[in-house]
Formats: sequence, structure tokens, C-alpha cells
Amino acid sequence: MEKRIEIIEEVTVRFAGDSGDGMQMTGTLFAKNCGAVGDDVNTFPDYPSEIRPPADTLYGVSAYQVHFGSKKMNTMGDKIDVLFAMNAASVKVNIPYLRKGALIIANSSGFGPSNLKLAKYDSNPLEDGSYSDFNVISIDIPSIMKEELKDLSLQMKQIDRTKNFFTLGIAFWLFSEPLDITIQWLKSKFGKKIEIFESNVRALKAGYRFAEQSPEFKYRYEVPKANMKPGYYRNITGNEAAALGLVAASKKSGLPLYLGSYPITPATEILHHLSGYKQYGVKILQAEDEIAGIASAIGASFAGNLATTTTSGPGLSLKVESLGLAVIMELPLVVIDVQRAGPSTGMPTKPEQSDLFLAMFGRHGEAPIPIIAARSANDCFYAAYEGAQIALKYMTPVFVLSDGYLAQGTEPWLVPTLDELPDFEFEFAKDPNDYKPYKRNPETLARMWSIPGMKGFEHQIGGLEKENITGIVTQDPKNHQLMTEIRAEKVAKIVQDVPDAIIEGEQSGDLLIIGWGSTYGAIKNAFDKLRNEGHKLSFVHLRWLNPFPANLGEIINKFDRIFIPEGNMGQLGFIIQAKFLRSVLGYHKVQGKPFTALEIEQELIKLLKEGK
Amino acid sequence: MEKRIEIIEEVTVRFAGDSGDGMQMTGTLFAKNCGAVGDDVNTFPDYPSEIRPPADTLYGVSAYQVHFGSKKMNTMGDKIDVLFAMNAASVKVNIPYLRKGALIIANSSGFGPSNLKLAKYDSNPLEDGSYSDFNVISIDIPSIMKEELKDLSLQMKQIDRTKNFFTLGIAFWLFSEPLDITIQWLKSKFGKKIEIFESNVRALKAGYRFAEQSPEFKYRYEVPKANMKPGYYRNITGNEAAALGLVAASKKSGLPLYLGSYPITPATEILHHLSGYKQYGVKILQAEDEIAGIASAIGASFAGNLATTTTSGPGLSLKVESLGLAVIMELPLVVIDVQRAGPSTGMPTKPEQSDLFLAMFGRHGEAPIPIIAARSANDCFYAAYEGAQIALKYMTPVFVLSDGYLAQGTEPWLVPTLDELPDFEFEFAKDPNDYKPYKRNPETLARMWSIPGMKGFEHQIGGLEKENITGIVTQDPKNHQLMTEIRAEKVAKIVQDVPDAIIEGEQSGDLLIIGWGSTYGAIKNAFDKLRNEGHKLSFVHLRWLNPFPANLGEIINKFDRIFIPEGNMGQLGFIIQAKFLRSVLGYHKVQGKPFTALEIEQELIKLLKEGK
Amino acid sequence: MTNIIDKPVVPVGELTAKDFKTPIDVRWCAGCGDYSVLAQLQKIMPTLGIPRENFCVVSGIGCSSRFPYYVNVYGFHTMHGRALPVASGIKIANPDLSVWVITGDGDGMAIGGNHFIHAIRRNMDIKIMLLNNEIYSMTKGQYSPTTQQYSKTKSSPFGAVDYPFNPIALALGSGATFVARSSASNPKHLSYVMQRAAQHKGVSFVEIYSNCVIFTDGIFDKWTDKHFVDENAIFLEENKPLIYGLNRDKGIVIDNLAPMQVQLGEKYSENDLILYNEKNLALAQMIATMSYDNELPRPFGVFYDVEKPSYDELINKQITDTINRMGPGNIDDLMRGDDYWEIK
Amino acid sequence: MTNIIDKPVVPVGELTAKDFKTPIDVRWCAGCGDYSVLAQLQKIMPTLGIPRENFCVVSGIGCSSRFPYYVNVYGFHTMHGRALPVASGIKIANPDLSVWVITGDGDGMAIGGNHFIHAIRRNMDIKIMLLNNEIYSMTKGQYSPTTQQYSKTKSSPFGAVDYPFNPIALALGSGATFVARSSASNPKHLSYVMQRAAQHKGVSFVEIYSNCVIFTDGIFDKWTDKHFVDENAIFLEENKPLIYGLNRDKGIVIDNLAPMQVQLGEKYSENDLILYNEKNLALAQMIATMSYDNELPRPFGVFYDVEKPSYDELINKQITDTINRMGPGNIDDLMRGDDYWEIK
Ligand SMILES: Cc1ncc(C[n+]2csc(CCOP(=O)(O)OP(=O)(O)O)c2C)c(N)n1
Ligand SMILES: Cc1ncc(C[n+]2csc(CCOP(=O)(O)OP(=O)(O)O)c2C)c(N)n1
Ligand code: SF4
Ligand code: SF4
Ligand SMILES: [Mg+2]
Ligand SMILES: [Mg+2]
Repeated sequence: MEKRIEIIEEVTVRFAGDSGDGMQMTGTLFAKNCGAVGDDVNTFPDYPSEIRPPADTLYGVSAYQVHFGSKKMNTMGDKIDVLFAMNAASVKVNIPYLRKGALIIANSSGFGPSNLKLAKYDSNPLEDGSYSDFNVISIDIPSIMKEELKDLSLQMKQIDRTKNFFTLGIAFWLFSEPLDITIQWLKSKFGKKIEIFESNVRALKAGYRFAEQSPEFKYRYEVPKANMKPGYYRNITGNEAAALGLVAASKKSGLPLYLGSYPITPATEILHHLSGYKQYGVKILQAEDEIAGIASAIGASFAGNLATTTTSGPGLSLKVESLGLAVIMELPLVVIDVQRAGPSTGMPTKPEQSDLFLAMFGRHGEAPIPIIAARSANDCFYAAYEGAQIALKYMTPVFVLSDGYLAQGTEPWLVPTLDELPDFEFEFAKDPNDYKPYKRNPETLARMWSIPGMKGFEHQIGGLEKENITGIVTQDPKNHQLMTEIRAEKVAKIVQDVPDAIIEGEQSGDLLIIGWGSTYGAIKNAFDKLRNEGHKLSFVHLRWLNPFPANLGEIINKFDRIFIPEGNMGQLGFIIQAKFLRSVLGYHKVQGKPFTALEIEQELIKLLKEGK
Repeated sequence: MEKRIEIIEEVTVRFAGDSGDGMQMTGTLFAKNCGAVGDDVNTFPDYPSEIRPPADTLYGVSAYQVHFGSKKMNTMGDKIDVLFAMNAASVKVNIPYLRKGALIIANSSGFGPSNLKLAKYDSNPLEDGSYSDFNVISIDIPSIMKEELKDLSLQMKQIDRTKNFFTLGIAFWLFSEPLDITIQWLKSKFGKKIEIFESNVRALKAGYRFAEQSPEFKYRYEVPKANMKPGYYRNITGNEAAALGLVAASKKSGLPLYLGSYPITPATEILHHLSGYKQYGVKILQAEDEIAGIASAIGASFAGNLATTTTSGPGLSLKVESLGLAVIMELPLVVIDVQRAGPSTGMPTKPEQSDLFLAMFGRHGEAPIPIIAARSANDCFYAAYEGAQIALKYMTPVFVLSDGYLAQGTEPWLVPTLDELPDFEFEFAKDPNDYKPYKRNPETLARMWSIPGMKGFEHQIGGLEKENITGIVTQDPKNHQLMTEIRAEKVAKIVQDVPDAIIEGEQSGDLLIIGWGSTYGAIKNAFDKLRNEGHKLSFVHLRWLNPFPANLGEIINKFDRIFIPEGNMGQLGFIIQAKFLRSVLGYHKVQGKPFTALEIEQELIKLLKEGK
Repeated sequence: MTNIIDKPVVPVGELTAKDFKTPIDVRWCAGCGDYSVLAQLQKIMPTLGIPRENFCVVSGIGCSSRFPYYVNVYGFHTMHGRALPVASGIKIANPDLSVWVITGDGDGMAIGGNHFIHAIRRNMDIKIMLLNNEIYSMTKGQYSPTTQQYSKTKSSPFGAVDYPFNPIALALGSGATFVARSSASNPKHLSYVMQRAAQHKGVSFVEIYSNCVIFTDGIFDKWTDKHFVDENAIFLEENKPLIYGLNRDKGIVIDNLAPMQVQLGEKYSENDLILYNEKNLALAQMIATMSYDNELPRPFGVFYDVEKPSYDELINKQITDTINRMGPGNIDDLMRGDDYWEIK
Repeated sequence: MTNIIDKPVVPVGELTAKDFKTPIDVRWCAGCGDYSVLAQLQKIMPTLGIPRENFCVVSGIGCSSRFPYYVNVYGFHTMHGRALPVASGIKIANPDLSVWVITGDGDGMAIGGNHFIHAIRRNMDIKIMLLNNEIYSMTKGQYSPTTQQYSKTKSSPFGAVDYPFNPIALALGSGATFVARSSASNPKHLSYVMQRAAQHKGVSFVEIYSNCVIFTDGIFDKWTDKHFVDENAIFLEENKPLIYGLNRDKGIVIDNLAPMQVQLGEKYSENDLILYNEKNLALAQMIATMSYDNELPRPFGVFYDVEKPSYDELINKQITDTINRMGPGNIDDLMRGDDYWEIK
């Protein structure tokens, strides 16, 4: 049978099943394939907050979404075009996210009586017309695989486990992708476990063949290559990118990397990755709590390491006192906060952007700290790296903000080499006779740094206010005012290293969208779409939130209306209002989910209609 | 010899000496006398941060300043009119604060060779003209007292200890005040230790007599009575007032008072006072740290006590995570923060107003908390009381901000009776069948409160996001948005209990001064002075900082310029700019000292000159 | 002391374990040891003669700390590591309550370590159940302060270099009045130990081995699995000799101030063995070291049980005594203080 | 591991105590016990064969924690209670340093309690000097976790109901490898103990009684004053019998697993007394209980001293071993990972 081929620009696919069905791996492999054939890809895993919820329940569904296509994807995709579903529950929970007319490829063996009961279906939705809004292809994967693998004398459980590769085979056929990359991967991973290797390869091929032969599959798709810059690529999560950014900074700066951390969702993977980098000299204290984590990092910084601490909201709340110490000590420190939905324990696995206030204002006393926010998974690498550069150059703690969405989602990353990365600017004191711990570099106001082990530079400092230059404890009134002002000025001076903000779209006019952090992708897609449709719009995305780019005020004043969508109740908006005395239109989503491009688009259309 | 009597409206007196000289007691007794004769009084102790620094050193000087007169004093006084100084060091460190022509009454026995050396004087300033800008009366107090007490066969050390009562006698003569109140006090305090009683009474009288007889005392002063409302008065520090406010709230609400706290300067006296109130059923856990302090208070609140925690900056930084729990639990809790100079350990004994940002924004996630700031020592009583009222009525943590200046300074307090204090509005759930832990009072949005021990109301809640009404844990996206909005709205609704702001002076026009917290006194004095001199000015003092009084926006828009002096780098100014989009002129003093009225006056004059 | 709740006089005898279950689905993994602890607590509670509404179950954060949602009494799921101070506040506020803290090795011994030693020092009348699985499960498998050295976990792919705590030793070093160990896989023993903990007035600390089927499956088998328990575990019983072994042919003697394993028969008989004494601190401390860094069997049961007044009792008594002695304070007098004056 | 500082090879023998003094005025009260500790440290430091620039003195907040300002080496006055984690970071970052933590009973045992037990558990190679004055002095006199029960202090006008920690017992319960006690008023003994602490590789914990002349003056006299020391204190010495008394006529035997005081002469002779053994944990624990809740003399000296690798050593070794085994990592390879592809 000849299949029709359709060329499509982008598509959103979701692999969903029970927690034990291996959907995370399936999605990951599919995403890699998409990247390797030259598309852009953006993914997001979506798994239950329970470690291993009861099988086949609604809350036990684990899914992996892949959005790929021939242009920059930016988000994980708004609505699902194709759903691969291993059981009844995994269709049910995903229905709200399916595009009308979406294709559901369902494993019918996951729709038995007990599956249906656990998914709270009264009758079989594959048969009773429940899915009539969609195109459903239902396949009894385990029976097909039983046949395929009968020579291997496997147990039914093992045969059942090949479902995911069968599914992947279908997916590759459907999007006209090759199998060899995955077969190669299986070889490197299971090459020695010959049975697993063999059964999965067969499943992959069987799925592919099945789709090709089945009359139910009438179309297949081709997604043209995206215009990707040449080079080596990999898919990477924000958390792994952040970990790599820190190691790269360590190598480039020549300072050993030190991490003082305490596990917390969704930041823990940074700790996991760094724990594996012993070959790179990474020193880690998995501390007894977040306070010890940051306090030990301050110690390591005092002793001359590139010191970092990583956490999420509740942990950041515990680091507040220590951050003040880092400020008054004027020691370099990179603090990565992977934001999640609060307050308190809140919704630990869900992203939010609601720690901005805490990062900006959360210290007793006057204690300003620079803040950079990553805008995508890849950017977590650069934000961490840049954070380290600024921390060392200005002798200051620096916040790097990420969130649960960036942390776990992936996109292809054009991997740089260490050589290509920018250099570090900092130095240790050289002349003991000229040394005073709070003598400053006039350009950066960074104080002179000397560390234990350096002969002749012994000094005694701490968290009490100290005299400028000498660092000797004093309660002199004017000195305290001076030091408070210097600490503020130092952070303000970082603006000289902050690139000017760039306006996309109209350079002046009615409506300026300002984004920060992970809102980038959704705004960018909505913005591009509306601009393509002819709307006049402008967009500035902020990476540096403290200090703001030097030209931000000027930019803001070129527009009549400022619109800031953010994953909180308007924190950046508040700060912009305070700094620039301009009223901000906000769009505040606190639902434990990132914005979709569609949401932003609709809000923008409303604003455009309303006019000024 | 006939002495001239001068009538004066107000005067600032400072008692200064070595840490062992008893200056704190002297000042306290003098201040009480001033109050008891009908004047208004405002005081401030100023002691070294070392516990017992070496005798006679410059950094060992201990002083007590008393500003009193026939109108409302409001501040501790800008410049010293009369300095009583027990040694050389205590003159030296106070010279910058003396009014030109001030009277120095110096104990000449404190100007011996070793005193001079320790005070870093090369020659005796009483003799070498160093003090020519001032009127100096120098008296060898110990020799006089030796004579006075010769029948008592005391040791020289004991005789020397009577210096302070001799000084007090002079002070009483100088300001035409009676001795009997102090003699009465000595009797109640030392009645049984006859020698101490006798020697001090004699010293008091000897001082009085000496001044009367000495030709060097040419003038004496009379300060007319202030127009004080009739009633019982006492001098009280902000910290004691806060402690009493909490106990009064406990009695009035009928809930036992619980304090979970950890000592920290300058908040510790609240803990000290409450520790003494066992008769009033106050339960205290002096916790292992600030986290345990607040966490235990949250537990006590869960169990139905009126729960409070007290601290200063570094401690508040540690309470950040727990505050988020109190917010999401929607439990009543009073958090008193006595601000000191930061960041980090900073200058622990010095006041500052730099924790406003932390109180307002210092939580991960969206977690708004109401804030009230006391404006005077007395007001610490009412702010603590009001904080408890709001906490219980709205089921929310509440911040009460004080600072090191209010905490330790005193002013006369017209003591209320419990009857006169406003009632509490809150109730426990009554009908188990109607009970849901997050069912709300539509007027306040306060959730229903039931506590362990109440049969039929058992429920399980915690720091995870929960469904509105039922309180059951959920990650439902819309519910999280709803709950986040409800928590914000609840705090916003407190505005219905916040009195409208009152404009003093012009009701509209050019320049509006906004004050908060302890700036009240200095602003008020400067404001009154300039208004009396005919300047057009307006003043609003804010007690409620979150929410702001309902009419604040309206008020602000009646003025061309807004001026906010604050003991930080412009925190309230920032918030006002963000909320009302009006540019704020700031005056930022971070010197570990409160504003003087003079400083505000000068700044105002500058502003008035500059014009808009 | 004033207590706004009237003491209820309801008989509680009719309640059963079922009444202590909430309608919520329990969401631990199938096979998780925590289920067993939950079941035992639900069984014990109705037997203690305490009205249901007077129970309070408080926890921190972790798999184990989900506990309060499943017990139909007053439940408070607090912050990571802070269950003990919250529980202390509850207990001080209302000493009539029976307060249970459920915590994990991460929650209780890592971030909550300070509160642990201080609650114990104060002898706060709280029942602490530490569900030890030697891992941070909730965050998906990092080593904890009880993880054995060189274990490979998500955060120690090369093996953790940290030495673990011995929780029993730490509790004893902090001044504990009741210390015990049991295992989720021995429900009968667990139930016994938990009842003992409930009966103790003052702080009760119970370390409970609770198998995590996902991250540390089988780590306790050596001491808890039916094939090994007899040979590798020893059960402490008051006034009974320290004897163990499939054939009850081995015992523990104290030799040179250290526990030593002996074979019963020729050289040693039961009479040579030490009789367990729950009131001897040194003995408890010595026995606590068994099978840590040595080849001795691992002890289960009550290590130590002595009485002394609890903090909540003392602090509330100090208040009552003062009021009895000096009368309830008059708040108007307090506000006016001693040093007042009158303006007419 | 890469270490940016070259190891200096300077002879250090010429330095004296004076070189370890800073020009800053010491601002403790006249008579404060802390002076004595400072003097001893300044005397010991030049004798340890460690270059001055390799010393690091770290403290928290408190009177005692002002210490670093007075020692002319690298000094870091951190936050209240956090000296140990800061010091841990320093030591891990640069294992060549000799890191000393000076803390108080409040700083180290109250707010810093968790870091205390964890630094000890990890056997972090840090010398912890806890200057115990049984009070929070800096904040003007509130009871601390070592204050004796029922003491009246600023925050306990009716007497504190808290039971105190026994710091020696707590350290032992946390897994300490070196534990000692001395007193500021016995400089010779203090110096000896501090030297022993310096020599120990791994965590060294020394509790030092330091008299606060303002808030708790005289509380230690019972054990440290020259009139009482002989009768009320006992000095532990390796392999020596536990003997004390003005006439050295009293001793300690272990009876029924508890220390017991005996009169030498008729019934007991020196040979009956226990010989102290710094490597016996149970003995250390038993001796630690002496004069807490009992009438025995208070022990001073080294309670316990055993060797095991320290955390900083192990973690740095794990890095070196890995690099030796697998070579130094190539960062470009790491960034590219295994699952990359090329777009041409
Ligand atoms: C302040 C804070 N830090 C970290 C976390 C993340 N966290 C949640 S549970 C947990 C560990 C729990 O371990 P344990 O107490 O042993 O419980 P288990 O899951 O093993 O039962 C951690 C680190 C948090 N919720 N809050
Ligand atoms: C976070 C924080 N909480 C509280 C304080 C206040 N504080 C400073 S020192 C101290 C107690 C010190 O006691 P200790 O360690 O025994 O030292 P000492 O003064 O007795 O030598 C306290 C409570 C602080 N500085 N920071
Ligand atoms: S992950 Fe482990 S501890 Fe958590 S529920 Fe599952 S088995 Fe229990
Ligand atoms: S108050 Fe006490 S501890 Fe502090 S310096 Fe004075 S004597 Fe020493
Ligand atoms: Mg665990
Ligand atoms: Mg102390």
C-alpha cells in the first residue's frame, strides 16, 4: 500500500504510559533522533510526584513530550498532535492537552478490565466512541511482540517490556526517521546483554514494519531539516547544562570547583551531575542542610575555590542569612536557584518563577546581589558560566535563576569548546606590602583577594561592618554609610558587563513585551506568530535582572504599554514599576505549569484589540 | 547667693561615664523624675558593645541621654545641652554631640593622669582650654563625698560609687526638681541595705546642696509642665512595651501566650520580660535557634495558643522558610523584628530600618504577610497588640517592626487598662459537620480554625498546596492559582482594619513627607518647627506598611513631591514608587544612628529652597 | 494553666484501627516498609486510652513524612527537618496531647539533626519514630547521614565517603530517656516497641528500619530477613541474657568494657552472659555499638528507658506553681509596673 | 588535586607567640577566661611546624567568637553557629591548612548543634575549641544548652527547666575520634590538651571551661579553683589509674558498668583502679557521665583518641584516585557527552 507523505513544519508528540513503561527513555531517544536528523527539538518530561505510584492509576501516568520541527521550537509545544499511549489512564489524563483531531496510537492491551477500572472508565473508550474527537489507531503490541520474539523463549513480562521500542519504531516510521541511531545506542548500552539488545531491536523494527504495513496508517510525515548551525549537538536539560557551565567555568578560571549543597527537587540533578565529575576535580560537600551547604561554599570561596551552592525555593529561604555574609565579606559565590511552585513546600515538582523577590530583596540589612536568569535549558550553561565570571570579577555572590521547566526540559545544544568560551578576569593579590583586604579595584570596586596559604597576606575579617580599605571592624557612622553605598555601587557597576537589551520587532511604538527566564520560549513563539500575521509588537527578553541592562529605561520609554507575562503574581512587573515609574500590564500564571505560546498569544490579541 | 532662674521649653541632658559608673541607672532615675513632675521625656541609652570594656577607655564610655520639656519630645534630642561627665573619656567621645555653649559638669577626679592617657589626652582638657567652646564646671566629687560620708567608715571604692547620686542631686537642683521621688525609690530598693541607702541619699542631697551653694552655678532652670493627659504614667522602652502588648493581647483574647525565641540583640529584652511573666501564664521555649523558635510558635498556634516569635535581622533571615509555612497553613502568628544595622552581623547594637524588604518580600513563592511598624517606644505596645488582633482575625502571620532605637529608648506611657483595650475578633469552629479546614469567612477570608483536642474536627494539613475549602493536597493548576490569589486577597482585605492615613499640615500641595517606624519623632519635630516658621509642608506617618491605608494613593496624588527619609537605602520609597508610580525623593541614613530632627530639617529646607 | 479546651471524658475503648485511617489513598510504593509502621500505629492508638482528638501526628518532609495524611487524628505535615520544634510547640501549648513525630533519616538526622538532639536533651514528651531507610527517597536517592560508607547513590556515584551516624548512640549522647530500635518487617516487635514508646513519659526515640524497595531494597535483610534474623540480630529484653542464634547458642558478654560474642557450650554458659538492664546507660551505649564496625549481631529492642520530668511538664508546672504561690497576675498592675506616677 | 597555592617550604621555627598576635586591642572583660585560651593557642601555633599562612581560625558569634581578630593568621569571624560548615569548606578546599574553630556553648551547641554533630560524624579534620561558660555572654546572659538546670539567668528568672547537654557525651555519641576537656584556669593542662588536639588527624573536640566574670563567675570553681581542684577533679592519663584527691587517696573503679568512687587504703588499692585507655569508647562514655547527676569528680583530659581517615582526606583522595585511574577529564568531551550528533 502506498502511504501519503505530508510535509509538516512542526509537531508535538507525547509518549505516555505507566511509570514502569519506560516512557522517559522512549521520549529521550526519539528526541535525540529528531535532533540528529537535523530538526530542532524541545522536550519536557512529566512524571508523577510519587516515586512509584500504583500501576495503571491516573496519577501513575508518566509522559515525555517532544516538540520538533524545522524552525526554532522554543517550547515543549502547546497541544499534542500525536499521542502514543500505553494504557487507558495515559490517554485519559492527556485528553485535555490533545489538539482536536490528534492521532492517538494506543496499546490496546493496556485497556483490559483492570486498566479501565483503575483509569475510572466504565466501558472501553477505544470502543465506545469516547475518543471520537480524535483519530485512534489501536494495536495490541504485546501479542505482536509475542509472535516476533517466540524463538527467544522470554517470559511475558519481558516481552511486555519491549512495547516502548515497538512504539518508537512506529514513531520513526510516522515521521520518516531512520532507525540506525537508536540501534547503535542499544548496542552501546545493551550490547553485552544480548537478549535485551535483540528483543528491543526487533521490537523497534517490528513497530516500523507494522506501521508501514498496516492500512490504518494512511499518512506519514516528513519534517524538513531546521536551519541549524553546523557543529556538534546534544540534547541537554537545564540542570545538566548548569552543572557543565560550572565545570567549564572552573577549568577556564583555573580555580577548583566547590559545591556545597543539599538535595532538593528540582535542583538535585545539578548535584548528581557534579558528583560524577571527580575526574574534573569537583569537590562536593553534600551538607547536612542548606545552611551548611552555602556556609561551606563561603568557606571554600574564602580559601580560593570557585564556590557554588545549588537549591530550590525552600532551600533558598534557608540560605538567606548566609547570603548576607557573602555580601559583606565580598566573596565570589554562585548561587543557583531552580525555582518551583511555592509558598512553603507548595508543589515541589512544578515550575514557577516566584523566587525573584527573594533573590532581589531577601536579606536583612542592605545587601544587594546581582541576578541572572537563564531563558532556556541551554542558557543554563551560559548563565552559570557568566555568573561565575561576574562573581570572580566583582567579588560578589551572584544568583543564577532557573526553574523546574528549564531544569528538566531539553533542547539541542550546539556544544562549545572550552577555547571558545570567554576568559575570566580576576586576580589574587600580589604584593603583601600593598595589601589591604578591602582595598578596591577602581573599575569594578572588587576588593583585593588573598587566600589562606598565601604568605604575608594574613588578615582577619568577618560579618561585622568593617572599615573600607583596611577591613578593620568599626562602628564609625560615616564608614557604615560609605560601605553600604559601595556595596550597592559595586553591584550597579556590573552593568558595564551586561549587554544592552535588544528589542525584537518594532523599535518603538505601542506594546512592548518584557520576558524573563523560562517565559522566553512561549513569548517568542507567540510574538513571532503575531508579527508574521502583521501585528505591530516588540519584545525584550531580560537575562540580567540586577542590574538591568543600561538601556532598559530608554527602551521602556519608547513604548506606550509594557506587558510582562510571568510565572508569579507580578514580581518583575513590580520592580520595573518601581525603577522606571511606568505602569506594567501583567499576566500572572501560577499553576505549576509554564506558559503556552497560545496563552500568551491570546493575551496579546486581547491587548492589541483593547488598544492603549 | 541668689541664682537666676530661666524658664526653658526643652533640654537635652546626657549622663556619661565609664561602664562601671552607673550612668544607665542615673539617667533612668532622672527621666522618671522628669516624667513625674509633669514633663514629657524621651531617652536613649548608649552603651559599649563590649560587655565590660577596660575602664576609662574611649570605647568603654556608657551614657544615657534624656530629652525633656513642656511639649511632646518625640526624639532623644539632637544636641546635648548639659553633659554630666564622670571621666575624661566620657567628655571626649561626646564633644561632637554637644551644642556650642553647652554646660559640662565634669567630675575632676576622672581627669587624673591615667584617665587622660586612656582617653588619649596629652594634657588636662579641664585646664588647657580644650573645652573653651563650652561652659565647664569641674567638681572633685569623691573628695566632697569622702567628707560627707566620713562617719560611715566606707572604703574609697564605695565612696566613689556614690558619684552618680551626687550628680543626680546636681541635676535635680539645676532643673528645679524635687528629690523625694528618688529617695523613695532608694528606700524601696535598698531600704534593707542601710549603708547603701544612707550613702546614696546623702550623695543626692550633697549634690543638690553643692550646686545651690557653689558660685559657679549661676543659673538654674525651670521647665514648665507639659500638657499631659491625666492618668497613670511610666517610662517604658519599646521592648518592654512590646512584651506587655503581647500579654495584654493574650489576656484580652483569652488565648495563652506562647513565645518561641532565641536571644539576639536588640530584641532579647522582649524575651527577658516575658520570661518573668509566669504569673500571666506565658509559655516560653528558648529554642536552640531562630528556626526552632518560629517553628515551635507555628506548632503552638496550630494547638491554639496566641503564638509569637521575636528576633532581629540575622534571626529573621533564618525564619524565612517557616514564614512561608505559616502563610500556607494560614495560622495566626505575631513576628516581632527589632531591626539593627546590617547586612550580616553588621553593627549589632545599632538601629537601622533595613529589614523592610525582607519582611515584605522575603519568602520563596508568593507569600504575602501584613506588616505594621511601631513609631515610638509606646507604640510598640499598640503595634504588638494590633498585630495579634489582625493575626487572629485573618488567620495569618503578621510582622511587627521595631528597631534598636525604639527598643531601648523610653518615653512616658499613659498606661491603659485591659478594659480600655479593643476586643478581639476570632472564633474556633463550632459544628464538626460544617467544618472544613479551608472554609472561609467571606469577610476576612480567614479559614476556619479548630485545634487538637476538639473532638470531631480532626484534620491533616501541611505545607503542600491544598484544595480551597477541603484542605486536601492537590496539584490542580487552577486551584493553585486560586489559592495564591486568595492568600493575596486576604492580606489586601486587612485594609478594612487599617485606619486611613492622616495628613498633618497642608491637605494638598507641594511637598509631602512620608515616614515610617522610628523616623516619626525626628520628622515630627522638624516638621512642626518648619511649619511654625511658616513653611508649607505636609506629613503622613505610616504604621501599616502592608497593606497601606486605603487612602494613601489618593493622598499621594494630592502632592507634587514625595519625600521619604528612612534608615535604609530607600526601601519604602521603592515600594511606594512601585505601587503608586510616583517618583520619591529619598534621604537615606545608614549610620547606625537614628535621624536627628536637625538632619531632617536641613534636608527639608534644601527641598523647600529647590522647589519642585 | 489555662487551657481553652475542656478535657473530654469520652470513653475511647470502642475505637479500632479503622477509625484511625483517613479516606486518602496511601501513595507509597507497593512494598514500602512505611506501610507496616502506619498499620502498627493505627492499631496501637485506639488502645492507649487517649481520645482520638488528643492525638497529634507531626512530620517533616520525605516519603516517610507523608504519614500524617493517613492517620485520622490531628495531623501536621510541616517543613523538611522541622517536625520536632513544631511538635514541641504543640506539646508545650497543650500538654494533654499525645504528640507523635514521624521522620526519616534525612528529615530527622540531616537537616533536622539539631532539633533532634535538643528535643531529646529537653526530654520533650514526644514520641519520635524515625523511619530509617538509609537514603533520601523522596528526592530520588541521595545518601543520607545513616547511609553506609562507600554506598553508591545518585549523589555518590563513586561511593559516599561520609561516615554514618549510629542513631541510637546519638540519641543516648544527647541525653535520651527512652531509646529503641525495631524494624518494619517485624510487625510484632515493632508494635511492642511502639507501645513501650507510647507508655514512656518524656521523649521516646525509636529507630525503625523501613525498607525502601526502590532505592535501598534489601539493605536491612541481613538483620531482618527471616533467613538471617536469628543469626544476625539480637533482641534485648529486660533482665534477660543477651542470647541469640538459630539454636540460641550464642551470646554476648562484656569483656574489657566491650561487648564480645561467645559460643555457648563448653567455655560459656547462659549464666556468663550479661543480663540486659534498660536502666544502665553504659550498657546501652556499649550495645549500641554492636554491628557498627564490628562483626557482632545487630541489637533490636529497648536500649534504654529511664524516667525524668519532661520539659513540657516542667515549664507548665513552673507556671502553675508560680500562680499558686503568687496568685494569677493582674495585667493592669503589670502594665503599670512599679515605677509609675500619676498626672492629674 | 589541583591546588592553586604552591606548598611553601619556609622554616617556621623562628616564629614565636608574639608573631601570632594582632595589633588589635583584645576587648574581653578583664579576667575573662578566654584570654587564657588565646594565650595558649598563640603559644602552641609556632611549635606545630606549620607555616603561619597555613593556619586558619574560624569562629561564629559570641564573646568567645571574637577570637580570630586576635590571632595573626587567616581569620574568619562568620555567622552565629556556622563556623563549622564554613571551616569545613575551607578545609575541603585546601586540605593543607590547619583549621581551628573557636566556638562557645551557645554558638557551638545551640544554634550550631547540627553542624557540630555532622562535622564530628564526618571526622572533618578541624580542631574545635568550645569555650564553655554555660551562658550566652555576648547577648548579656541567657541560659545556654550547657547551663545547669534551674539556673537563674536573664531569660530564666524562675530557673531554667532545660536539662543541659554533656558536651563530651554528645561528641562521643556523634562518632568523635578525639574528645577532651580542659579549663582556661589550668593553662598547663590546657596547653597539653590543645597540643594533643593539634596532633590528632581528624576532628578534635576540646571542651574548655572558660569563666565568664560577668554572668557566671565562679561556676567552675568547684572543679578548677586551686582549693577544690584536687578533691573534685580527676585528670585522665593514658594507662594510668584513675586516682585523685589532695592526698591522692581516692580512685575510680568500674562497678556494674558504672564508675564508682573508692577510698584507697583498706579495701581498695591502686591496683584495683581502672587504667585509663583513650581507645576504649565505652570507658570514655562512662567517664563522661562523671559528676553529671552524680557525686563523682569531674574528669579532665583526653577522653578518647582514635584514628580514622578524615572527610577532607577521603574526598580529595577520591578525586586523586579517579584522576590517577581515569586520567584528568577532558572538559570538551564532557560537554559533548556520549549522545551527541553532528550537523554539517
Ligand atoms: C528545606 C528543604 N530542603 C530540601 C528538601 C528536599 N527534600 C524533601 S524530602 C528530603 C529527604 C527525605 O529523606 P528522609 O527523611 O530520609 O525521607 P524518606 O523519603 O527517605 O522517607 C529532601 C532532601 C525540602 N523539601 N526542603
Ligand atoms: C542568627 C543569630 N542569632 C542570634 C544572635 C545573637 N547572639 C550572638 S552571640 C550569642 C550567644 C553566644 O553564646 P556563646 O556561643 O556561648 O558565646 P559567649 O558569648 O558566651 O562566649 C547570640 C545568641 C546572632 N548574632 N545571630
Ligand atoms: S521510594 Fe522508597 S521510601 Fe519512598 S515510598 Fe517508595 S519504597 Fe517507600
Ligand atoms: S562577658 Fe563574660 S565571656 Fe564575655 S568577655 Fe566578659 S567575661 Fe568574657
Ligand atoms: Mg530516608
Ligand atoms: Mg557561652
